Amino acid sequence: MTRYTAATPDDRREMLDAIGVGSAAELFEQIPEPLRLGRPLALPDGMSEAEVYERLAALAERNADAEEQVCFVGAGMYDHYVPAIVDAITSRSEFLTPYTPYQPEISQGGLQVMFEFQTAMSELTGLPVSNAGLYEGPSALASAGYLAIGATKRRRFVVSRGVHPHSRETLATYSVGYEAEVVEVGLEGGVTDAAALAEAVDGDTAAVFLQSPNFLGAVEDVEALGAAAKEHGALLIVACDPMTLGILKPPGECGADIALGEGQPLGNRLDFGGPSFGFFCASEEQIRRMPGRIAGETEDVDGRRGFVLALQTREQHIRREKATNNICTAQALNALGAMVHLAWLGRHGFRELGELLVRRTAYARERLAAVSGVELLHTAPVAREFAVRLEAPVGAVLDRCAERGIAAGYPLGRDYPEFEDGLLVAITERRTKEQIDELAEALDAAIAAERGAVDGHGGFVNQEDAKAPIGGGAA
Amino acid sequence: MTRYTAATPDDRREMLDAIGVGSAAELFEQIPEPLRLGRPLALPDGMSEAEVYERLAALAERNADAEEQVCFVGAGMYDHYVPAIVDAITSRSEFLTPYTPYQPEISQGGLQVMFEFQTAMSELTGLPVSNAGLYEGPSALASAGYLAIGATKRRRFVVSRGVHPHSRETLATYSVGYEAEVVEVGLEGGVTDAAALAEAVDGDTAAVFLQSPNFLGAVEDVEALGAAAKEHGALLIVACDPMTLGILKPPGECGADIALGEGQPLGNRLDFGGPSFGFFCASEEQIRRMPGRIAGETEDVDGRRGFVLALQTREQHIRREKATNNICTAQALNALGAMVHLAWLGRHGFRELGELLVRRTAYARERLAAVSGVELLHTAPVAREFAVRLEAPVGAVLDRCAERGIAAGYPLGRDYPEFEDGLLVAITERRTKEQIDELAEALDAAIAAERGAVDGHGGFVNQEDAKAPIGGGAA
Amino acid sequence: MALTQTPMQAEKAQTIFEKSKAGRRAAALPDAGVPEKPLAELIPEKLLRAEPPRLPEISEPEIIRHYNRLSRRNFDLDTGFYPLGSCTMKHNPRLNERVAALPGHARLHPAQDPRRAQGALELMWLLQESLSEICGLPHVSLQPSAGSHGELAGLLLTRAYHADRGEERTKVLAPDTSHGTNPASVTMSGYEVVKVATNERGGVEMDDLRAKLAENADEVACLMLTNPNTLGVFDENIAEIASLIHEAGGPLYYDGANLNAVMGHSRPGDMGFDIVHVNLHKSFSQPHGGGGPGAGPIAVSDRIEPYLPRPQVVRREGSNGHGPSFDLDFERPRSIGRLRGFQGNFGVFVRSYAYILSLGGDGLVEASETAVLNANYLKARLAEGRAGKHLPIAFDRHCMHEFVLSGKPMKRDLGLATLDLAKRLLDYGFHPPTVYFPLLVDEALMVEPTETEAKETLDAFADAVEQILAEAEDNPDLAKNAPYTTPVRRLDEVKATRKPVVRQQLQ
Amino acid sequence: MALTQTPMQAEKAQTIFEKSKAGRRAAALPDAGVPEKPLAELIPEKLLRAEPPRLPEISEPEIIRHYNRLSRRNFDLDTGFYPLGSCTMKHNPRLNERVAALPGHARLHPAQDPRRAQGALELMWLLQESLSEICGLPHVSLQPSAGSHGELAGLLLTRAYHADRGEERTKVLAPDTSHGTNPASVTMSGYEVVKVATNERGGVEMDDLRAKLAENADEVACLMLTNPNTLGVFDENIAEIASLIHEAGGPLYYDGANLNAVMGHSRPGDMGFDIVHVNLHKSFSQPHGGGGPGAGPIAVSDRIEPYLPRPQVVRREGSNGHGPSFDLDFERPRSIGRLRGFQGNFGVFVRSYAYILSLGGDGLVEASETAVLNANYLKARLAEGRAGKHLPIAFDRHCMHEFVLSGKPMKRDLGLATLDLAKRLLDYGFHPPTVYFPLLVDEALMVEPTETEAKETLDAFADAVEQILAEAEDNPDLAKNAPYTTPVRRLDEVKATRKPVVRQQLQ
Ligand SMILES: Cc1ncc(COP(=O)(O)O)c(C=O)c1O
Ligand SMILES: Cc1ncc(COP(=O)(O)O)c(C=O)c1O
Repeated sequence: MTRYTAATPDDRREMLDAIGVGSAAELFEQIPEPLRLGRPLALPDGMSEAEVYERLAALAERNADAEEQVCFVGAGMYDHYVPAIVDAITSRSEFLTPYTPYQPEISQGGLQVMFEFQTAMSELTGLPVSNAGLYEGPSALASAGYLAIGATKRRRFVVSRGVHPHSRETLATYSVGYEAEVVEVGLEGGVTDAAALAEAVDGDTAAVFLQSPNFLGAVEDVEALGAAAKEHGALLIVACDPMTLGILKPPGECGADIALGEGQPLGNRLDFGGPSFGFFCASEEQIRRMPGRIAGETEDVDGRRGFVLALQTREQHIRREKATNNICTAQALNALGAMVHLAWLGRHGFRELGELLVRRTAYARERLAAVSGVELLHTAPVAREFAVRLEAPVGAVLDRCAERGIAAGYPLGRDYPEFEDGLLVAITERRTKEQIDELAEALDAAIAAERGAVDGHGGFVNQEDAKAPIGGGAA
Repeated sequence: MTRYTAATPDDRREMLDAIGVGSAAELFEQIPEPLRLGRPLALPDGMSEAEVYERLAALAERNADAEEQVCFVGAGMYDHYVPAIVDAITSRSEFLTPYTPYQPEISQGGLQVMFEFQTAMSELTGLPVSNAGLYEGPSALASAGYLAIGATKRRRFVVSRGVHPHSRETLATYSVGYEAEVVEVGLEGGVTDAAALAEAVDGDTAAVFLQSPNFLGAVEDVEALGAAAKEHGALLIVACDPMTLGILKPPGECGADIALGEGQPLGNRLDFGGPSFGFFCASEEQIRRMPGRIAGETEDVDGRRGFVLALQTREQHIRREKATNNICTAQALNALGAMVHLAWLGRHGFRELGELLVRRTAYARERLAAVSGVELLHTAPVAREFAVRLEAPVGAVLDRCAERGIAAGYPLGRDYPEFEDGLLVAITERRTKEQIDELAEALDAAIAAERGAVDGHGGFVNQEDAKAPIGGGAA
Repeated sequence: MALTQTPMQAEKAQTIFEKSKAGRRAAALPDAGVPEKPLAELIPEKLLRAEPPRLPEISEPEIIRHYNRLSRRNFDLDTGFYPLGSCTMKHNPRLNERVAALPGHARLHPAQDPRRAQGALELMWLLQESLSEICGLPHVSLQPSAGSHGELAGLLLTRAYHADRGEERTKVLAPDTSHGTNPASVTMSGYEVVKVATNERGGVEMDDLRAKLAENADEVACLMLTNPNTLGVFDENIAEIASLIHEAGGPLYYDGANLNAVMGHSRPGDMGFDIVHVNLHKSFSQPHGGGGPGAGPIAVSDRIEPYLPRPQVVRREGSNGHGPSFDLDFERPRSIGRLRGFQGNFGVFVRSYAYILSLGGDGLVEASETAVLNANYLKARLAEGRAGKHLPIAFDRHCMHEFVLSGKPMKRDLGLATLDLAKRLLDYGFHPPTVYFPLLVDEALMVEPTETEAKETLDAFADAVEQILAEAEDNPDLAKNAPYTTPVRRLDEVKATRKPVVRQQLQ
Repeated sequence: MALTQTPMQAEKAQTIFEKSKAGRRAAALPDAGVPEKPLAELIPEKLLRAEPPRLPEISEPEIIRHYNRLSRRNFDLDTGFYPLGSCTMKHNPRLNERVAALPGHARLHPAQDPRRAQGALELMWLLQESLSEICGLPHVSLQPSAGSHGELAGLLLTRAYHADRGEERTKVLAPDTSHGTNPASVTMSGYEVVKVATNERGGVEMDDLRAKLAENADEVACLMLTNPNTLGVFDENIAEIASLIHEAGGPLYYDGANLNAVMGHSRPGDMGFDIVHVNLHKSFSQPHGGGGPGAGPIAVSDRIEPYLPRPQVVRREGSNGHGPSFDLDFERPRSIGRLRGFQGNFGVFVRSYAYILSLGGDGLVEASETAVLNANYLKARLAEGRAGKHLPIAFDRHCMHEFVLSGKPMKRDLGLATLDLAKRLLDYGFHPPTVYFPLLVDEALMVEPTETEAKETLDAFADAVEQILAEAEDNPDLAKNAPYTTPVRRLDEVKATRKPVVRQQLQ
């Protein structure tokens, strides 16, 4: 079905004449005959716009989204409210449709946004240099590994088990290419085991990777943990949740060389996981090793202030095999969304939002801990997410909550076999006290019902039940 | 709750100083004390953006919209697919937020859109002059009455009962102000009773009002009916459905002096009835009596082509009590939506869409007529809507269909007591053959069930059942 | 290289019809999926159209380019300061657009059974209640489509009120400062306008009012008033005015275009008004859309209520443990009837209700306060320097949310008409104030900054006026030939009216 | 009055931080609604931040003005022609934005249980199937976030493939025309690039290929190729190339940036490629967003499948009368692992799948055909007149969807560098082609019009080039100092790199 094209039969005729061929098919004769497909594509016929809409809407209908279920799932992506002004600005053709700003004279809009974004992320992380964004969080962390190898000429990474499992796995994937070794350090009481970390870091270590709040929601003492890295000349790389940086001490003040993370909480919708963006900030020293685009301020021939892509000599299109990274197309529009969201929140709103999260999270943690069959997985300080253990199969409890219209949290079992009974619960400003209370009731009822199911049916043991008994006592 | 303002306490202080008052309250002292409210407004406290969103979404949730129910309701507003490009363009700040283009040098965008819209509507109706839009259909028709009085110096309107009941009622409301008499002419076989119309028109008649397709969906023979108006020097005013003007003979070719109507089918969503727009086209003769804004082409001092509000001397802001109409703010953005939709459909797409409607409507009419307990209310030719009679209480049948997720049509009883058993069924390109078949099945089942309810429960008579028995036989 | 014109000026305006090329198209349509009978089998040939209308033939990418480029030839509120007096160009929150676009609102058919449109009816009822509280009048109809439609409604209500009492009255009083829609509405509703003079404070001249009442004894249907009026001042005599009109047997009509000055500070109902229209597209943040859509709900007193348009949204108490429900009441025997199709500009109601919820009661009070503060500050800034000398305030007192300057001294001393100043402001990147209105003031400039503008913006505007006046002292031609930088320069409006070309000619 | 600069040039760039004023704000937040404990009671003081980050303090109306105005300092696809070679700047349908924004997509949490995200998983599966058919390869992973990420994935797959066979190879062959991401990805995945020369037809120099294979016997991990390549020509020797590489034991990697030339005409899988990445933001209409987001799915042959990233979307046949269901498969023991968080850029998948549904199979074929037609037409137009003389085509044969000109004669004869021509094109309202790439061609200009441009636009572009060259014959300085009309003129890029200022300094 013809769509989005303009060539009429007359146009085609005139164009073919100008080219000097009889048909468009002739132009394809440069493809050797055996390699031409010679049959139609086995794809459905084209559809009208209304039909495509109906088809896609019918698919969307079959997803339980956060408009339909009250969402307590986090694990790196959060159901924050994205203010309408973000969409209004990011949907403007002028931001939506251009390519990367290779021609700065006609790209000042996008370039200035990058510069503003870099300023904002630099403020958030407390590090002087920011790039204009990477794909997303975990691959940003893996890219930091590449930088660390370049900076230290070492090929050994020490990673806390508190780092997001997706980040750890991505780092491992990339490290095959980097020919680097990855060593993991465990958790104690919800936070990185400081002694084990100190032990693991050595003179061959290129970087130490921490995350705060870590995957279990616990705020790490980055400063203390980072000492081991400093001691051995390894880079300290800290993944963080940008939404907590209004209240938590910024990585830059904790000795981090690099701070990075998943940007989704800032101005980006959930989108089943993407597109969002990764942010990446570093100390001045690393500026020429940074991955990704960086906008810089300069002047035009008449002395007007302007912005350009700076330090392009780091990049693949100039430096090719010696580039600091291979990234080209990144996530500029998503970074714009973040910048608008941050401006909208503003200096004080951003902090207040952080405070709100901490307070509601504290309430939720207390409220849930009081539920029979729920206990805290750790008691370390948390900001906006916390982990509990359930005295009933997590999967079954989640199913029961889902029936009540609640997505109760993220089950920890797949990523942490040691916490097969663990559930991670996330709070955003959209989760009201009433919804938290409802979650507590739903968990209470679900756990009771699951226990009943086990008791009632005597020998019946749910699949997930076949695991180690829960530690501490419960009501 | 402070919102959308920028004045900080410092700003306020500086501003008050510059004004020379101690507080903003002083500025309100020009309001005599007894007239000051002296208490807070009894309205809820302000809410955050996310909270307002949730509140409004919860209200919206309680409406059965056309995303949720398959909508066969028309009666002047139709569930057409509004292409995404319409929203993309109408949501641009540059179109969304300016006022009426009083300063043409910085309003060429809006003015040229008006000019294009006028051209398109003129093409559709076959009349040389179009304004830039009025509020909506029925009040446009009432405004045509005002024009007719000005043009003929007569104060008598003859109106077909096929004209939309809302239009007739609006005309009646306005006519009290116009001090004009309104005479109604009945229908015969679904169309205006030609003999009765000829009889009703006389030398005092200012205008004859017809609608085609009329409210019952029937295509009127406007040319033939209009002869009576011509004979007595009355204006022929024809309301029409713009979506049918790709296939039906345009009013301008049928002798109409004025063609007008509800513009919603063009690029405007249902919105529970508004905002949409009314269109208004006329013969050259009436150009200086037109209501509303009209853009005209001209040149700037350097000879550049440009557009301005033309013929402003008709309008209230210049002519005041002698204005041709009182309208000021109209529906410019909605007219833009229409223009984009028309350009998107294009010359041939617009006609094809009309053909599609006619064919699907013919299918639906045939399919429904075959259902036991359904018969055609008239057999006049129809374009996109048709009327049937049900052998069961209409309200109860509609409720049963609603339970199946179908809004089966518009019940005629309130507007046409003579058709208490009547149902008006509308078709758009969104209503597929499958949905039409489903409607037929739903009606079949509903009518059968209602008959069963009556039979089964002996004496039980549904409220709507207390009416004249249905005419012709049914299966 | 010297610039001779800006890139936009260099671009010749071309309509979408001129970009059309036979054979192009954007839309793809679904297959009918039903028998493809020839049209003439379904509809008699004589009723059919021979040739399709000559709409553009154009591809989708060309359409979006055309309208996007065209859009940039507009100045808009999101581009810069828009102090257009009487128009309340306040910020348009995008939240409102978002909630209006929810399918439960946007795809709700207006003839949906009220039992299946409870959310929409409740929203309308809540908005009615809110406007009732803000206006200080107990009943509200949301039906009118804009201010002028509300005026017409009000006047027809007035007629119905008098008729119901067996009276026929013929005159409507209105001050000479009234907006053009007021007299136009008066005529459309079969009345005749009687102008009332303005006193030296900018309010109604009480002696003239008394005289006009006496002259037209028993003929006065009502008085239409804007308060604060179009001079931006509050009429302190409103209580006395109200009692004079009421004594004469007429209701008082409030043109609510200026409500943004007094929300939560003073209520028309408390001032003695019987009928009020509210421009949701002014005080309640509905975007103006380049000339609509808007909505002009009316609030009325008890004695006017029986005549309100039909249908009316009502709340019915629940029974048997059911909550309240909402309905459309058509059974209004004394109603003036409908003013339009269906229930009004619902999409506008959603936006305005969202706005009211966002601000809350206190927020509305503060909005008005800030609007008045901003106006008085800008007035003070424009009382300084050259502006103070050449552009005196028409009525020298504190203003409410707007104020009116007179360009008469500027014209006399510098040779600049108000229009010239306005056009030169375009080069400075500002939308000019409303000009030549109200008619009472020579070379009027009506300035309404609204509450959503920052002090810096007001300062920049005042500075621009100062600079234009300074330029003009040296070289008045600069302004007289302005603007220079806009997409087109001064346009020949006379030609457009003398020999109107109101559509594209197509071959 | 003479214009000295355009209105935009006159406007000094100010960042949003510079517009900040203490005490302003846009957002209102909900009340916590829970006990307001001091923060330090909840989190130890030493972990807390002392001062909030110095984000802007600014009102909502100021924000929208700031970014709207800023947006107009961008050139974009909806403003005009954007023939940026290798970037496939085709129309971005707004339908795709609409369906991506449906709450069922936009607010779906990525960790939602697959049983409650069946629509999303089915969509991903359908897109996988579609890409598989288009690429002619049986398996697809949607995980990579863009083309370069796909390359990295492909190279890591290659490593895993060899490792699984107990081999360690160190070299990756790539032609000297390859895109910069190719060698960068090679290094990141621990390989070393070996450049292969280009022959006089613009394809791979077979002798050099054979030589490099021989030189690096048993060391060649794979060959990366773009076909049509970055010169816009189809390498006719691809079948032979493939068998040489396969004989050498390496898989063949296809950089799919140029897929838009061959959709439905020729399939990488049929050409012998084992791994293909597809840039959804090029051929499949995802808007480029000023530098992303995109997505770079990979399609692979059977032998590569075991190593695909984890998780993989799979379809499971239904049983007991249930339909099929969709799931995320994590149990992939030989997988290279994750390349990123969650499942990929799902929002991009929605848009691209909507695009595929809109066009259908035939539509995709026609899109490629028209892209090739447009390119060859523009090439023919630019072979005329001055362009033909000063800007010869680098490889004179029919091109596919793009072509490369050399500015070498222009530089020699007129003194204009390719950069000068590019900058002067800005004044004519066009985005310039890609310049100085591929490196092989001196003063290269790489032109890709795409299928969504109208003939008139191509003609206008050719005319502009002609006119610029004509101007330059008279006065080369005109282009050398261009642009004149853009918001800023030529910028000092050296300064920005020497002394980088990459953030605003705040006090
Ligand atoms: C004082 C006054 N009254 C009435 C109106 C008419 O309102 P509308 O444009 O909504 O019809 C306006 C609009 O500018 C006005 O300023
Ligand atoms: C030939 C070629 N390969 C690879 C890429 C990299 O793709 P991406 O920008 O999606 O990472 C590009 C992008 O410009 C390209 O043109």
